[in-house]
Amino acid sequence: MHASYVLKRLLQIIPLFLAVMVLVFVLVRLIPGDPVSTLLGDRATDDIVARANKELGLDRPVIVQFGLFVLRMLHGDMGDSINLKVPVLRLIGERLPVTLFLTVYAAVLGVLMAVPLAILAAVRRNTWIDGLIRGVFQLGLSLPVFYVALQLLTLLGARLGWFPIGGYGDTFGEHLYHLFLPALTLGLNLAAVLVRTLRSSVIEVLTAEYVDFARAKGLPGRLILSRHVLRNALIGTVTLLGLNIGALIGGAVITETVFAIPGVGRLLVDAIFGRDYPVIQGLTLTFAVIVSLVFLATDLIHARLDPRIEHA
Amino acid sequence: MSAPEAPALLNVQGLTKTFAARQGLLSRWRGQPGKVVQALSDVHLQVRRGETLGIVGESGCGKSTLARCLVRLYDADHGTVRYGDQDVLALKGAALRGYNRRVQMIFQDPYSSLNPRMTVGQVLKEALSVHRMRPPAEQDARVSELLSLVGLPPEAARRLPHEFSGGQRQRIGIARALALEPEVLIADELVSALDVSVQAQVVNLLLELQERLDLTVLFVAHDLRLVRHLSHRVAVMYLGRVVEVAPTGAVFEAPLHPYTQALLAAAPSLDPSQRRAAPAITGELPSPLNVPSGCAFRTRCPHAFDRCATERPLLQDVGGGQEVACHLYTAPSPVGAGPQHP
Amino acid sequence: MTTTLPAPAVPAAAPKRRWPKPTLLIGLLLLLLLVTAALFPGLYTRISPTDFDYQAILRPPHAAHPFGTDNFGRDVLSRVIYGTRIDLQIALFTTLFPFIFGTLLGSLTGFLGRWSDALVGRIADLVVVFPFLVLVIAIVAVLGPGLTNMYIAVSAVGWVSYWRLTRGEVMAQKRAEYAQAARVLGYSPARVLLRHLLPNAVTPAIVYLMTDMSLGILLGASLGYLGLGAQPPTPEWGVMVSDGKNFMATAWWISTFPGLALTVAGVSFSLIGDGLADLLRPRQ
Amino acid sequence: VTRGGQLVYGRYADSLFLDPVLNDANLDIWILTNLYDTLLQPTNDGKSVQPGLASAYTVSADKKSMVLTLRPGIKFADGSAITAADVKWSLDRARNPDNGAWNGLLESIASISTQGNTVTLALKHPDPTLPSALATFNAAIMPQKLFNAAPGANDAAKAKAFAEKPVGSGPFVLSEWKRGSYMVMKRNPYYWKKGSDGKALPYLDSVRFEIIPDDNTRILKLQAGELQGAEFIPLSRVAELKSNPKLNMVLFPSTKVNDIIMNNRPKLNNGAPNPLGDVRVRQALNYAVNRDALIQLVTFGTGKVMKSFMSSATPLFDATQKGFPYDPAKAKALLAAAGYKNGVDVTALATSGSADDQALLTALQQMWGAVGVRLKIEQVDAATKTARYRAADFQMRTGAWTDDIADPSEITGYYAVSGATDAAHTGFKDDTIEKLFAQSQQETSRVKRASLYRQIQTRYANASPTIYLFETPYPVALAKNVQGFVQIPLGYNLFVGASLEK
Amino acid sequence: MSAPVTGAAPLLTVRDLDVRIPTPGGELHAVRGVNFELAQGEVLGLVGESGSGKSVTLRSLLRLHPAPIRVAGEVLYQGENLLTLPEARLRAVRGAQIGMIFQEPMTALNPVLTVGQQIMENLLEHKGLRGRAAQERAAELLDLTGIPSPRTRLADYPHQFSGGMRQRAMIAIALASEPKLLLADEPTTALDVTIQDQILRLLLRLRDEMNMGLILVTHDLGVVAQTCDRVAVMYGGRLMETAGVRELFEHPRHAYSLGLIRSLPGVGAHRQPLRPIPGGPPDLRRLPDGCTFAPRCSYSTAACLGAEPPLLRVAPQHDSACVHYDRLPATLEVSL
Ligand SMILES: Nc1ncnc2c1ncn2[C@@H]1O[C@H](COP(=O)(O)OP(=O)(O)OP(=O)(O)O)[C@@H](O)[C@H]1O
Ligand SMILES: Nc1ncnc2c1ncn2[C@@H]1O[C@H](COP(=O)(O)OP(=O)(O)OP(=O)(O)O)[C@@H](O)[C@H]1O
Ligand SMILES: [Mg+2]
Ligand SMILES: [Mg+2]
Repeated sequence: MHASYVLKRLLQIIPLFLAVMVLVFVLVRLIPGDPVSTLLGDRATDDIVARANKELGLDRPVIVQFGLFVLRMLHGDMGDSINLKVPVLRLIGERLPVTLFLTVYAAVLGVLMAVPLAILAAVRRNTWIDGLIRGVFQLGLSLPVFYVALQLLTLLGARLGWFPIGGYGDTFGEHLYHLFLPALTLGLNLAAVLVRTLRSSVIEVLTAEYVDFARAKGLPGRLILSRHVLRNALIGTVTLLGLNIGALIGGAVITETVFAIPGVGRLLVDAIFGRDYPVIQGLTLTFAVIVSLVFLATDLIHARLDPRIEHA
Repeated sequence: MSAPEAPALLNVQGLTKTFAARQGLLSRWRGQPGKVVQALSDVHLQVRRGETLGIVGESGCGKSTLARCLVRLYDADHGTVRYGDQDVLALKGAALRGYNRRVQMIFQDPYSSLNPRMTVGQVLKEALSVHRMRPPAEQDARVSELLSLVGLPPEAARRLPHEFSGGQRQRIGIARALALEPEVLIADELVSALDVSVQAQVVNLLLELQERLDLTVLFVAHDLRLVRHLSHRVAVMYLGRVVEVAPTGAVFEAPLHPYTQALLAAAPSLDPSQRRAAPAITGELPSPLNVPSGCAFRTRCPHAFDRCATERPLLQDVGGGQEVACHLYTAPSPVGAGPQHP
Repeated sequence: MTTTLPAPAVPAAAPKRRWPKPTLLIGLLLLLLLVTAALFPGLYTRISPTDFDYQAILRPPHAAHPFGTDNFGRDVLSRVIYGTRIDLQIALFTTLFPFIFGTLLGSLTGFLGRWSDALVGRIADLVVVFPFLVLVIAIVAVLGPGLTNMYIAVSAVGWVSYWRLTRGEVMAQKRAEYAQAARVLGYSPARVLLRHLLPNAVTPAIVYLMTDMSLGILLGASLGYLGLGAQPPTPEWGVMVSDGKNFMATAWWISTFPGLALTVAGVSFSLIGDGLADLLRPRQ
Repeated sequence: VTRGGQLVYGRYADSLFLDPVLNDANLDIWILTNLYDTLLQPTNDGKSVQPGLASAYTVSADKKSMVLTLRPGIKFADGSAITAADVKWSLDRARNPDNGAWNGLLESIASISTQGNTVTLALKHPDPTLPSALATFNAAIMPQKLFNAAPGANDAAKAKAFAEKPVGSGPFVLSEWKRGSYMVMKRNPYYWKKGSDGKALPYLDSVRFEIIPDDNTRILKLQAGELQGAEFIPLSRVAELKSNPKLNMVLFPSTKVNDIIMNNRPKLNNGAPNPLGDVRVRQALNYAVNRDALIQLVTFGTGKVMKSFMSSATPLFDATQKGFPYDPAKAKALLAAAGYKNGVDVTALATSGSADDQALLTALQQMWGAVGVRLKIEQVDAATKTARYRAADFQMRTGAWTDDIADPSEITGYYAVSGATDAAHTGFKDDTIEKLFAQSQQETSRVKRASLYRQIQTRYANASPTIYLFETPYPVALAKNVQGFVQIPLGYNLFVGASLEK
Repeated sequence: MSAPVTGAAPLLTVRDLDVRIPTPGGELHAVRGVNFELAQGEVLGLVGESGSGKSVTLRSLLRLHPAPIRVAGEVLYQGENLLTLPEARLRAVRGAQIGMIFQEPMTALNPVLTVGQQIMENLLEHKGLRGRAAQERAAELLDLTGIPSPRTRLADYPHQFSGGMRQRAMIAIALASEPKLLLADEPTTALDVTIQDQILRLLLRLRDEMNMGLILVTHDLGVVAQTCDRVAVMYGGRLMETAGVRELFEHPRHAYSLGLIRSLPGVGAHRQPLRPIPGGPPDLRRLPDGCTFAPRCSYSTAACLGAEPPLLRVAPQHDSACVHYDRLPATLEVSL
């Protein structure tokens, strides 16, 4: 892949960000309620609120605030959290890795579940195995995330004690262990989406002529599946996966709450409820960056998998 | 085998059509000039009233593009098309619809050329009512009439396209075009997708309709045998250019252009005792993104010489209504390498 | 007019009707059940879904309350049944507007192409770089919690999928010969688009609509979990599951039955979706 | 008592800003008391004070100065000595009107002087609340040198930096803090206090706070033994956890009251006439509440009927207050007298998604419905609710209060006195109450003060600016082996005497 | 034209091949009792209208049909019945002994693997070649099929090839294992006549060089005339006639073969009506009694309606399933 193509795509993200910034800035200020009185609570007197607003510069005209916001963003400064009193960048720096870890973990688990099962379902299509696989995932798709999360937590966590309940841990191994249930929850959801499409694309690929050609060449079945069927079936799945990363990050909002994971999802919900403007702005921008990068990566991987797509 | 001598009904002059090639983003980013597909390049052609003009050539040579430009599905880049005294390429709105009513197209693919969700009756009636061909009360009768015209029973009106075989669908497509009572039918690969036996049925229908309705037909195909059977005159295209136009007999019995000769030679003969050992022509069609300079055929031409690379041969009348675009037939004559007739 | 040609018989005198698969029938039956429950909840229960009964708090399922009672002594069965109305409404309203708007816009920009397509494409980019739930939460926060605002939020975001699907399909259908034929037949662009392209391009959107309906209900549940969805005492399944989570250990019935209802609705939509995909696919 | 070990405690949310003076929320306050010591301390029943860093204090005869004697040998958690200068600096900082929301508590101090290990507070006027104020979190003694050594250009920046790694003289010192995830406090080896067994406190080596917002998850984690304590157990699960033999479900008495705050102004913000401007309507609403039923429904039997606007755990609560017995007939009569024979419409703001609000208001809907009051519930999120409350753009709302200081003046100043908050934004103002309150603020005789507060409470009850509902405890579930942990009525979590027994 | 090696045991013998395909609308009897033999080095053309069962027949030879499709009969290759061979042994025949190429090179080549990879996987599987040796051999094979600069072309993906080159690449892949028999399902239908001409000639040359048997499925009688030694005409899942290619064109002994030839344009006079076979092919789910062609046949009599006429030897090297084989006229002179 050409570096300049990547560069170009990265440059394309910039105007998008400007739009995102304006949108978010306007959006958060449209939310009724203000950060200071929310933070100070019902009891604070008007003077105290006014003083705090002044300290935070929230008494200035909105357009000035926006100017300052953009100016600071250009210096890579997202401001300080109104509620937590620490730089937003630091907060994101601390919590984003957790969410990313969770998201990637969930994606990996989802794919690990979806791919073999989708292939199995496709190869054994219209048998009871197929029905079972599709039924189980259908179930996963029609139950709310927090419900599945709580059930997994109760069963695998509390009742059987196989996994810790919530938390994140300190080492990589601990992360893997602690985040297993939340990642499984999210992964199940993702897998449900993937299985559906992957199954039908495997079925489609299985009837493709090049698969017959491969069989006519006398290649062993496993090789045909892995080399010819899977690679082609995965092409569309990669795009779907990319599109679903956004959904995964969104799903993390709920999952992180249930599993007490200190990620950005929870941070965002708290920030919205607490009207913590800088955090909301910083996080949404970060999400926009991540999702854009994921889309870019998806395109690149897609192009890798599918030589028919040429970018350069 | 003589074509009816009649004035040109459709007169195509210098028609050129390019498509922007799907270009890599990177090269666009670098500001490299976009590549273009030369689908039609300076095409001159006359279609005479009442005749069947066959158009042949290898895949990608621009046959469909020409057909589509004529019915204004594509907007040509340059050139003129005159229909009687109308400037076809300048038509708009009602005038264009009026033109399309007179000049209809029938399509190749029996599967995708009919809206899968409309019954045959709806398809035909829609054409009738949009163009107010018949008052609503008479439309049903006209639908049956059209169906019987193409050899289908009236019940067919209630059916959906998928209930018909390929040949029958092509009949429906023809009926749809005929609903507008056109003068000119442009048939793009009308029977290519059909089996020979069914193909013959549709060809017979076309012959009969042409006779009965006094239609002018532009018959685009790559089956040489079929074109020979049907056409009064034949135009041979190569890489967006017309390289030879002549009465059918001349093209098949005394082809002048080396490409026409090669094409004819490559078509498999039905006589098992006439087998050639060597291929009629070697090499592949050059990419339309990169059409050779001068004569486009020179890269595969056994007779190519210097001038072919530098100068583009123009279509010239060599007598007997036969036109050819080849330096072999234009003065100054080269080293004497005359054309070889098969 | 007669013809000298041998008239070939029209094949298969009885048109081969493709019967809906049993799965579609099951899906429709389930939906029918849900719809009657939504329209005539009185058919299934006589108890009010919101009346408290301090005397019967947290009763396990028994004859008087087949699904038990919740922490306010409300009848869970009745709440599940009345919840049908809300949840079907959620399913419909979270998808209907995005569907209509997205499909129309998609067919229009897919048909017109060029700048209109590019413009809408940019807007869509802007919408999709936000994780869906995040954007919906933000919008609901702006507008205030509650179902109506949830519909508005979902509509503001959800149209993109339909736009994508329909746009792509229209662009593909545009190339089909029947669409070109329609143009050559001199039909107006509006007719080509609405009568020919749209009916053929809308199938994926309709199929997606079914999946989206269950996603809509789930979204409602997620927002309910965060306190932004249906507001109490409205009986809504997602919120009921969420409210019942505190009682999972002691009163499993509070969240299990609405959870089951969610599943039934989800399965029904999905079966119908698969069935429709099959049924609506034009036969060739 | 067993020494050592780590107690893991599940909190529903993380602290925000661990500065005694500049913090805003209970999330900070309830933890700060473990990190910082005050000169005096509230007793565990939250009703009086005991010596802290000051071993003794004396008030001058004219009641206009106070002398505190520092305990000898006291040290900050870094081992440096606590000096009188630190005390002066800390109290000056805490009473600076520019600093934070709590400086008003120390408003009566005119100046501070030090001599050796004594600190003298000169007062502007006699202040009966001062001992309690000195036992309140914001009067914590901070190390002046360390604070000034913190990075930052000005005090605000230094405060931010210092609050990240605070060093105080409380029983514990913060050793690790991963925001939103966990916080670890280690035992302060220099802590001065001895336990009942005469040994140095605290017993625990460390306390680890895990942040677990979801109630269920917190409980599951406790049940799985990953936590030894969890706060804010939903009241609906108290009974269940009480019957769990591995757990000790404790309901710590609290000063928390739950009420309905009414807009008492004759007109609403939008200009519409407000029936709640009529005292008879407000009283009627109070009489029409079946508090016992509410306690069953909303608090699952754990609550207690409110008899006054303040909780029964607040000092000087008047035990003779009758409150409002459930009397729908009387309510009807009052409404009729007020001209609402045919009923009246009222709207209440509820916090969206709050199960308690929903339970409460829907129950009230039914109860009031019986006397002809039609209650409409308007759901808004907490931030909006606060904003509209502050703008007096409401008719009714759910409310709750917890004392921060062991004195009735705080809640009274907020609820009953017009002052800065317009009597909890109700718009209620009673000149007599204003006068009585002003008097009470300078009356140092406990008996006389009690009488003043009795009058205030009675007058308040008659005017009924709010609807009293019920008091609720702090529900904390602990593992069986946890001993000595208390959450005092002010909410402070005290780990100083906690231990993990075998 | 090289004559089939006579006397030697046939390379391939197909006996009573029968294929049933379950479909939602009923079972489809796609191939019904097909018998033929193929000698080494022989080119057999399999012709017939669309849907007559040509592809199904060809696929059955290599047992390529997936599960619900039932195949019965015998496909004897070197004395072994491929239809009952264990999967592992079958794989050693597939690709190695018998190669296969398809109609649409765009869909038959895996779009995500380079042409080189697709040749080399065959070389590895059947020739055990890997690494440089495999590269060399792959380039040789591309060269053999007439692809210019084969070494660099190995790294190209199928979409980077033109239609004709793809078809050559596919042939190269099939030839990698030097099969004794090549099955070609309409290998040139998607191509232009000029390229078709080149490909057919390539196949004939390879047949000559490698003494390979070739079954060529096509519905273009011109291709048959130019390429095949013998022809089998298929209709409604059965063989209607098999004959030497000249025999067939000069003296078709089945009404269907005759009809096919006569419906071709160019047989009659310019712009005169052609002579189509009326109607369309039969529905393989509901076959008529007797000769399946009878409903469309202008020679049909009551004799055609009883039992289905078997394929019988009617002349030397000439079998027909037509009751009226001896009443059929010779075809007219075929021109062009
Ligand atoms: N819509 C289009 N966009 C881009 N390129 C096109 C388009 N239509 C045709 N072309 C290109 O123009 C050239 C001529 O195509 P055209 O379809 O006219 O050929 P043709 O002679 O009809 O071929 P065929 O026999 O395969 O139908 C080809 O190179 C083709 O790829
Ligand atoms: N997998 C399948 N499932 C259902 N029907 C099939 C399948 N494969 C083939 N058929 C049917 O079997 C019959 C014979 O098909 P086959 O592909 O062998 O025809 P063909 O002679 O190769 O035709 P063509 O010239 O169109 O390739 C047809 O009616 C076809 O529809
Ligand atoms: Mg074409
Ligand atoms: Mg076939």
